[in-house]
Amino acid sequence: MPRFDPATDWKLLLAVPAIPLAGFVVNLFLERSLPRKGDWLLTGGMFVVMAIALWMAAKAIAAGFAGEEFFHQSRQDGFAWSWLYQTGKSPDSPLNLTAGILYDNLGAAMLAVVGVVSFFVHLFSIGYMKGDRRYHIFFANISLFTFAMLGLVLSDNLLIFFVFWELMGLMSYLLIGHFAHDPGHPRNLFATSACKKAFLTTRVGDTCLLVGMMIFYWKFQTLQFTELWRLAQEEVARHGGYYPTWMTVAGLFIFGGTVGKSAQFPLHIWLPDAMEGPTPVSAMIHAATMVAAGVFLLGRTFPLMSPEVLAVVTVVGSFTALFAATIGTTVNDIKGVLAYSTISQLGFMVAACGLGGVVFGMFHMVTHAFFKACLFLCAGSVIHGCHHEQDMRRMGGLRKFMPVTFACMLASTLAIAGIPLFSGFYSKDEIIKTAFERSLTHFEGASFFAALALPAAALLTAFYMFRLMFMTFFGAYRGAEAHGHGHEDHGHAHVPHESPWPITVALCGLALLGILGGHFWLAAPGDPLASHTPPWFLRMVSLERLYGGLVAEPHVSEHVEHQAHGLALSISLGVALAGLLIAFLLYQARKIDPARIVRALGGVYHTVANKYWIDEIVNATVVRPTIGLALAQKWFDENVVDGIVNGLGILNRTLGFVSAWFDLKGVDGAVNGVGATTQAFGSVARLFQTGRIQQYVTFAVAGGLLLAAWLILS
Amino acid sequence: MDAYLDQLGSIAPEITLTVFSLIVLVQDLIQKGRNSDAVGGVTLLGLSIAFFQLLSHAGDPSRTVFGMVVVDHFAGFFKLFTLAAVAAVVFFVMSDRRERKHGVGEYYFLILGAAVGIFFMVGTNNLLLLMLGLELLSLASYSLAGFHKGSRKSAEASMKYVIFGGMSTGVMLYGISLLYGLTGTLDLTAMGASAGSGLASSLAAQLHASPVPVAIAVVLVLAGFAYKVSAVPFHFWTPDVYEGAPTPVTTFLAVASKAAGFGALLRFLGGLFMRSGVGADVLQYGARIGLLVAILSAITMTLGNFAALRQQSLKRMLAYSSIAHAGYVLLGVATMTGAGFSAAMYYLAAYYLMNLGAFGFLLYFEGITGSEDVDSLKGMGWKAPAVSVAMVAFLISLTGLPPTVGFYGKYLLFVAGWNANLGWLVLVAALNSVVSLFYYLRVAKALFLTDESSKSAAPQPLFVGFLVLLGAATVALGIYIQPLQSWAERSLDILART
Amino acid sequence: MGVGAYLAVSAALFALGIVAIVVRRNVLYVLMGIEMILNAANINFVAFSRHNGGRLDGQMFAIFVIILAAAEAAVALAIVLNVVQLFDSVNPGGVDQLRD
Amino acid sequence: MERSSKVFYALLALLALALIGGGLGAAGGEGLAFGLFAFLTVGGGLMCVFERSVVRSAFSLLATFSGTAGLFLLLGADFLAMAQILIYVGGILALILFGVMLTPPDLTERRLPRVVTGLVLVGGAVAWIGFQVRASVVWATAETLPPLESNARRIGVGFLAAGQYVVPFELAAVVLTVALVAAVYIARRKKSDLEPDAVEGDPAPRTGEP
Amino acid sequence: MHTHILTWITFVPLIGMAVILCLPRNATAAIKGVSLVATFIPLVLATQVYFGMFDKTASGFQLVERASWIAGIKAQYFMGIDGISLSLVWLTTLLLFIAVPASFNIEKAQKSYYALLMLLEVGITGVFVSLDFFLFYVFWEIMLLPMYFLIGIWGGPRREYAAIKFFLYTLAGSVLMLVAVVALRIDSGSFSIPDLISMAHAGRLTGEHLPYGGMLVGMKFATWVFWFLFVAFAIKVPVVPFHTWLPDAHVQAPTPISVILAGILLKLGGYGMMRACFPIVPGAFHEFAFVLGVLGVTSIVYGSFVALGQTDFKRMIAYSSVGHMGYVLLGFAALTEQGMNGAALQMFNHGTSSAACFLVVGVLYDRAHHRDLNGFGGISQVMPRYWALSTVAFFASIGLPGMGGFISEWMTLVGAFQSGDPRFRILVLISTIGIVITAAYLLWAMQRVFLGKLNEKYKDLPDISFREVFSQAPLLFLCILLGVFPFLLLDWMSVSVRGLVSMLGGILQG
Repeated sequence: MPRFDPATDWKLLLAVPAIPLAGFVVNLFLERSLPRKGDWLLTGGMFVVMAIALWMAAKAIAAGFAGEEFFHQSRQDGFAWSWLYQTGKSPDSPLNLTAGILYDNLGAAMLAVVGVVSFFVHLFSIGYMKGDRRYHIFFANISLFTFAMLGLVLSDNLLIFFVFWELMGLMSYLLIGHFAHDPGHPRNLFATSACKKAFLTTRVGDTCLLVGMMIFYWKFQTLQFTELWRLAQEEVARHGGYYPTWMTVAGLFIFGGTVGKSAQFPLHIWLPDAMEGPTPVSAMIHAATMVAAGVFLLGRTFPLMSPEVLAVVTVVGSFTALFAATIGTTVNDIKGVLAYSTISQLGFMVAACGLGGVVFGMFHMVTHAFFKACLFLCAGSVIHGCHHEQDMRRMGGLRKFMPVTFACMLASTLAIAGIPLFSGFYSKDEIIKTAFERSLTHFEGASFFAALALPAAALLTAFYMFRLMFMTFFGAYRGAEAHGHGHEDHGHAHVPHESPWPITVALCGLALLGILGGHFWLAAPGDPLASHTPPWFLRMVSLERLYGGLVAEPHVSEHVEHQAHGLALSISLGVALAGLLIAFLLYQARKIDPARIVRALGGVYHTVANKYWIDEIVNATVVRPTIGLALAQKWFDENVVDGIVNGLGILNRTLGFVSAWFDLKGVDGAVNGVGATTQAFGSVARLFQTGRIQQYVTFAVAGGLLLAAWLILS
Repeated sequence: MDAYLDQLGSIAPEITLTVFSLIVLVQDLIQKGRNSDAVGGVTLLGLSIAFFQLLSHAGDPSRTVFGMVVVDHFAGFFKLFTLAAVAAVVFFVMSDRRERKHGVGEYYFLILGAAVGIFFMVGTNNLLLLMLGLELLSLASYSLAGFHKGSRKSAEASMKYVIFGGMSTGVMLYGISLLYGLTGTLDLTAMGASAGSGLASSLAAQLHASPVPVAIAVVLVLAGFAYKVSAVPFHFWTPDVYEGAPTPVTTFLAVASKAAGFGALLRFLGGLFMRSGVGADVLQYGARIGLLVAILSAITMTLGNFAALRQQSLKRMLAYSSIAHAGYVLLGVATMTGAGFSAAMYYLAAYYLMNLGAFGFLLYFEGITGSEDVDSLKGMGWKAPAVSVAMVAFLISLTGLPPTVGFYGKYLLFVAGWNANLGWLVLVAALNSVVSLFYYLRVAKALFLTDESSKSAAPQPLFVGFLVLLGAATVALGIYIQPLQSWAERSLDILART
Repeated sequence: MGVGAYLAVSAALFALGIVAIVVRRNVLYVLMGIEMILNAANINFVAFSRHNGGRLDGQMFAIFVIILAAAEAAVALAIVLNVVQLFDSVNPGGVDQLRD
Repeated sequence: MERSSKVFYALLALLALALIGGGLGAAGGEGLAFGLFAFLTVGGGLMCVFERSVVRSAFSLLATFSGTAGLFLLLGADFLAMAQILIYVGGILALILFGVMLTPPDLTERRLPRVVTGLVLVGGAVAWIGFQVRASVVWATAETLPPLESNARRIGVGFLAAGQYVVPFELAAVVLTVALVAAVYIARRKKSDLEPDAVEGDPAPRTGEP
Repeated sequence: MHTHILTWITFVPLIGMAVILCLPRNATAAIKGVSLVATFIPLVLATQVYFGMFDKTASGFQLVERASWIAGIKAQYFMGIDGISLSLVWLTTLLLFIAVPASFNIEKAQKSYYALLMLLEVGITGVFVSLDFFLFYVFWEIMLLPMYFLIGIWGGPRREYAAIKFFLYTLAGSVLMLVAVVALRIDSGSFSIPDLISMAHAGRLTGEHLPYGGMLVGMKFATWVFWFLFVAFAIKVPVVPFHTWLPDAHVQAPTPISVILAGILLKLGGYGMMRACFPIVPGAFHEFAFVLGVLGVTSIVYGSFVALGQTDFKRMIAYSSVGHMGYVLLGFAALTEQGMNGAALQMFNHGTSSAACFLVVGVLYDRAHHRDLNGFGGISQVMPRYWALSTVAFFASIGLPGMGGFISEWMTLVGAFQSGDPRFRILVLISTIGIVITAAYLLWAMQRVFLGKLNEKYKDLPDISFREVFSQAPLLFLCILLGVFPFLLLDWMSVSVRGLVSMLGGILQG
């Protein structure tokens, strides 16, 4: 297998983000002169990116399988770019900021995932976005997004990481709002506020991340990942193996970034709304890549996290996993289900990181990217096929109309539900195993919570996913009557149809990865459950290799590991099948009427169906008070500050005069009281300037006397 | 006899002015008021002759002629500016057609007479001559203020002026009499000097015993000066008289008369308290009087500015503005230092320029709009851009913004004030100039910030050219500052021992 | 008599002059008051002139003051008569067209 | 005679007694003369301020001016006393009387409270200042008084010789010329002067005080 | 070096003004042409200075010109630039050059307009290059009058009120400055800012040559001099609570003037502090650094909140300036090399981004003739190119990484975080509220104006014209360029900033 060659590979890696960036620029400025508005150019570019990423990943995998170290920093043997200063300050100066590429096992895997998913999404979009009035903008934007994500993966430095992180936020904003520019589109109005909500909510998390970065920079005078890890270990060592408090604080702030970007409770509210964007966007940004960046951040900063932070991470992650899954069971919007599913799955990853199983979290991130992207694309295909219908209650029986989509969707559903042989099983199983392991070795509440919440979430996952499958693809088609009178004039065929080839090719590609992405069981048929050989990802990435040997694998006794493994295997299998079964009973076999359960649950159901009223709570506690505060301050500024500043000394009155002259009729309410003020102030001079000469003389004599008296008496 | 002629030569400008005043009077009588331009021309001729006579003696060392008349740089400074101002006023009268129906002979006669008064007022150390000069100026001014006989405003102005002026000069005379009693002399330079005249007492001796009598005498004399420069509390006549008097006369009062009052005031205080050679007690008491002046200065500028804020009439506003400016100049006076005095003189020079311009502007627009109201200027800036731009230069100079001559004057005043422990007064003055911005800007606002007016401006190229020239000078002297400043400093020779 | 006695008289006359200017509502009183003030000053000049060695300057000053008084009276009266004619009133308080 | 007048003249008589008596007691004959002239001066002024009729007030000034002239005489300024009588009594007072005759009389304008208040306030202030001054003043007086002699000649020489009074003398001439021309200009009436100024457009006359 | 390039940069527009005044009133094409040339020459010269004549590795002032001016008070014609002023001079020349084409749609009294614009450039550039305090003050005031007329004549309906308010506030500040200048001159005997700084550094600027040892109304010399100078500059910045002139002036001013106002005039305040306030009274600056920090954070948070409450598009942008300039003050107050660099950078970046935002507003106002945020909707559908440019401008203002604003905000915040005073860390935490709120109001505005249902009234609006793009594009290009290559500014200013920080006794890093 090829080995990493600094001479050429750094250039290749630079080309990876550069290609989509170039594509963006070209498409933005040359859209009119390009045939087909340049979609082929960008998709072709993405194919090259995918090829490079896979080629590079192959080197990493090979190294991993060979048990070799694979950890490359461009500033050591390639290039480093002084960002802030190029003369006068050395690249190593703490003031300066040097950008480089960090390419390790995790980065390689992530790069490959992003490259693959991006390519397929591009491909999918060619079919899906056909006829959109801002077609070229869409492609330009999604290209730029890809650039940002790739850059983020490659950055060796927290600040550069943050730059791409925010850039993704911008692209997310623009892409969610894609339909906001299209008045004809039914989701136009939703999109306008959804994009804003997404950006602002993640912005809160980003700001936390910024603060966390500042604290680390303040203490360590660097933001380079490797340096941070090393210094953090030294700092901990200096404190006798304990993490100082400031690191806990800083770690929590950093985790804030993850909460925002990866849609963890309570900042998850933006993600369901983000589904207003075009489906390829949901697939790529809000399922496979961008939201995973939060987890990736945890992966990059894991050595900085104190146990206290990790406990918080665990609780937040597992709670989010369970919480989002419950909502997922009640949603009827096909993309909504997937959105809550994404939140839930992200909770799994976050919880894994909190539990110390960073590697498993990352693994789940990879597999999730494949199957969730596929699910979304399938959903997109369904929506496309059903003429932009998203409500599952108006679908059904699509299996017959769209067989390819159905197959792909089924494969991905099995993957997410954690059915063995499908990719999701391997990663989710590891996470649950970690939870048990940690519960057994550390007697702490966070781990116990995770150990209870995660399997429950897995159960619900299987349930709602199969609910989706049953409602969409099985039974009879329920969309005809709605279409019958609602969209008479559309002129479309009212029967759902299979999507064109770019869509189906993309679906198939991703579905394949959804099946095989976890473990190459076809290559190792003897060990389909990966009991003996760990899946490829775990052979490539391990805790030691991830942080250059700085973080050791937690020691778990053989016995405990075995116990946990067994427990996890059985439980995850059990819950997956249980979920499937319940869904089958409810929605396919119709043995139980869902309505009865709803009635039985009463208020609980309503709470869940209304997303626990989180949006309403946030609206009431954050949004309204903020706007109220803003209005109050506006009032304060216009009436009080202006007043106080003017009132300092004489300005108020004089300004009053001026305004009075200028607004002769007192048109402006702000200066209405001015007439009176003018009178009051002017009367002093007026009092004396009576026009009567004898009074003048009197005043003058009196004034003169006062002066004389002052001179005599003082 | 040569010596006598020589002495006469020293007061040649005064003689010239007197002679020409009679000439124009007679000329007008002969011409029966039919050729007013010729009369004006002769007046200007007299003024220019006097001007060159002054210049020809400009470098001479200071000397006293006829026992009382002092010919020094200080006097020369004020005389030159007075001539320039008077010439401008005559020019204004000639440019204003409305003035022609009144007797121009008397007009120019009185103006020249007033100029003679100013010349003696600033050119003497003797209180008798000072008083005579001041009265000559006053009498001419009273009647000039009432020159529009048929106009009630003009008559009222002159009545107020004569009553206030009569009382003030009376009070001042009484003060002079007390000073005479305290020092036994009418010569300022001798008053402060230590007892060398064989008299039993002197200012120093009196101050040693008690300052109260000196205080009374000085306050009474200051009342007269305060009236002349319209400082609080002797300013009351100013707005009414300025408003009622014919505009060229107002110009004369605001510019020449007021500056002359300051010239005399500087000479009085400088000669009495600050001349080199006066005793320590006298110097110290001078500082005390300086504090009194400082208080007056603060009140004067504040009152002037605030009252000006409320005026609708540009003329009255400029009147209050001139009160405020008196306050600024008083700041320099209050320092009781050479630097302060020369700053005051510089500021007066600036004041000549910008107020001549501002009043000329007023006159120009009175001729067009027939009104003195600021509102009547609305949109005129677009009609008469050159004059209006010049006016803006005057206004920013009056406000005290660079790069104009007024700014530098204020700067010098501030520095002098600081050095003389008057930091608070500097602060008051600084804030006052902010207040003044309001009403000055109102004019600029009316001119330019409204749409073009429908009134049309009669072409008066000479007048316009004159105002533009003044405006250019206001700015140019604000950038090329050194000559005027050096001149003001050089002219401050009243403090030296003779 | 000492100089103080003359001074007392002049001070009293000065005060009366001020009072005459201020309290009476007839413009002629104002003129009379001014004359009183000038007279008061003159008494001082002459008294001091005698008591500080018979110098001439005080008396000379007094003569000039008398001349000034005459000149001022003439001008003032002309102005006052003009005003009285235009305003039909001797009350200076009624002449208040010019004011703030 | 109204009551206030009675009181006033009684007080005036008291003042006369005090001044003349006091002068007599203090310095004999000279004191008597001083007291008399002082009374004439001050009493005339008081009467001028008090009298209701402007004619009487003007005539009471006659006393003041004459009293002053008397004081000048006592101070050895005989020329000045003469000039005082000539110019003040003969010139200025006559001028004022002309003024009185040319203006409408207004007997109601005198307000006694105002007069009394003015007298008390101004008199009080002047008296207070006088006492302040008196306590500490050091007048520039010579040890001995020069003999009383006529100095008209000295004054004349002072005026006319090429001494320091030449310029003031000439200047006084200018002052008088200016005053004359000004007074004549303002007092002289041409028909056109009385037409209201077209430019200013004065409003209707406002007379009297409210 | 004996070159008069700074004089040329400063006074070429004055020549332009003279030429314009000589042209007839109706020769508008010629007037515009002359204006373009007269603003383009300084830009070329400034660029030449930037990339050719200026030695970025040298400390101290460069391209110094020195001549006696008023011998009587030892005021000099003393000009020179260092890294701090260089970038601002360049920005000035650029924005004025941009302002000319942006003004082409002004119809009223064009001759006067362009003449005043030229005069304005003279004043602003003069302030940035003056090293003599007297000269500095003169230029400072020269700038006022053209600004007054430019707002007052060509502004919106309440232009007169806004113009006088602007003039008044600035003048109120500048008279305080004048008083301080007078006192400094008396105490030091010099107007030269470098001399004053070195004297202050040597501890010889104590007010001992002043009466009462320099005390004024009960305050120590250094204290009141500091506050007088600070307030003079703070009004210009503007720092809350001296900011209320800003929204009025901005709202009423015509678009190009808003651009200059936000782009450069506000920088005069910050520049003044760096050049002529802090180094002259370093002791007092140390003493009150925390107060300054609090003011800065107040400006950030308060400005953002008030902006959030606005319904007037332009007023919102105006308040955003208050918030953004708060970072500058915070960066100063922290007294760290990084913070100071960040503040200096922020001045430039705010100059480009806010200028671009005002151009954005102007484009819309020219078409719709109102600025009510709630009165639009869906504009991006009819004006897609305009929307694209606006988005860049808005996100530059939000401080999106990759744009200049991010670097400077990051540097100021992180610089403040590392201040020797631990209280600054709290301040930084509070100021992060501003980051979120800034995004909130800009995005909300974006939503209301550009997204959603198209307001039928505006369905025929023409898209942004070439002339408008020509004005905006350089600014947006700079926003991005400096976000990617911040060293294009930082390299030039770092030596000077380092010198300043070390003189102030701040924390040097690296």
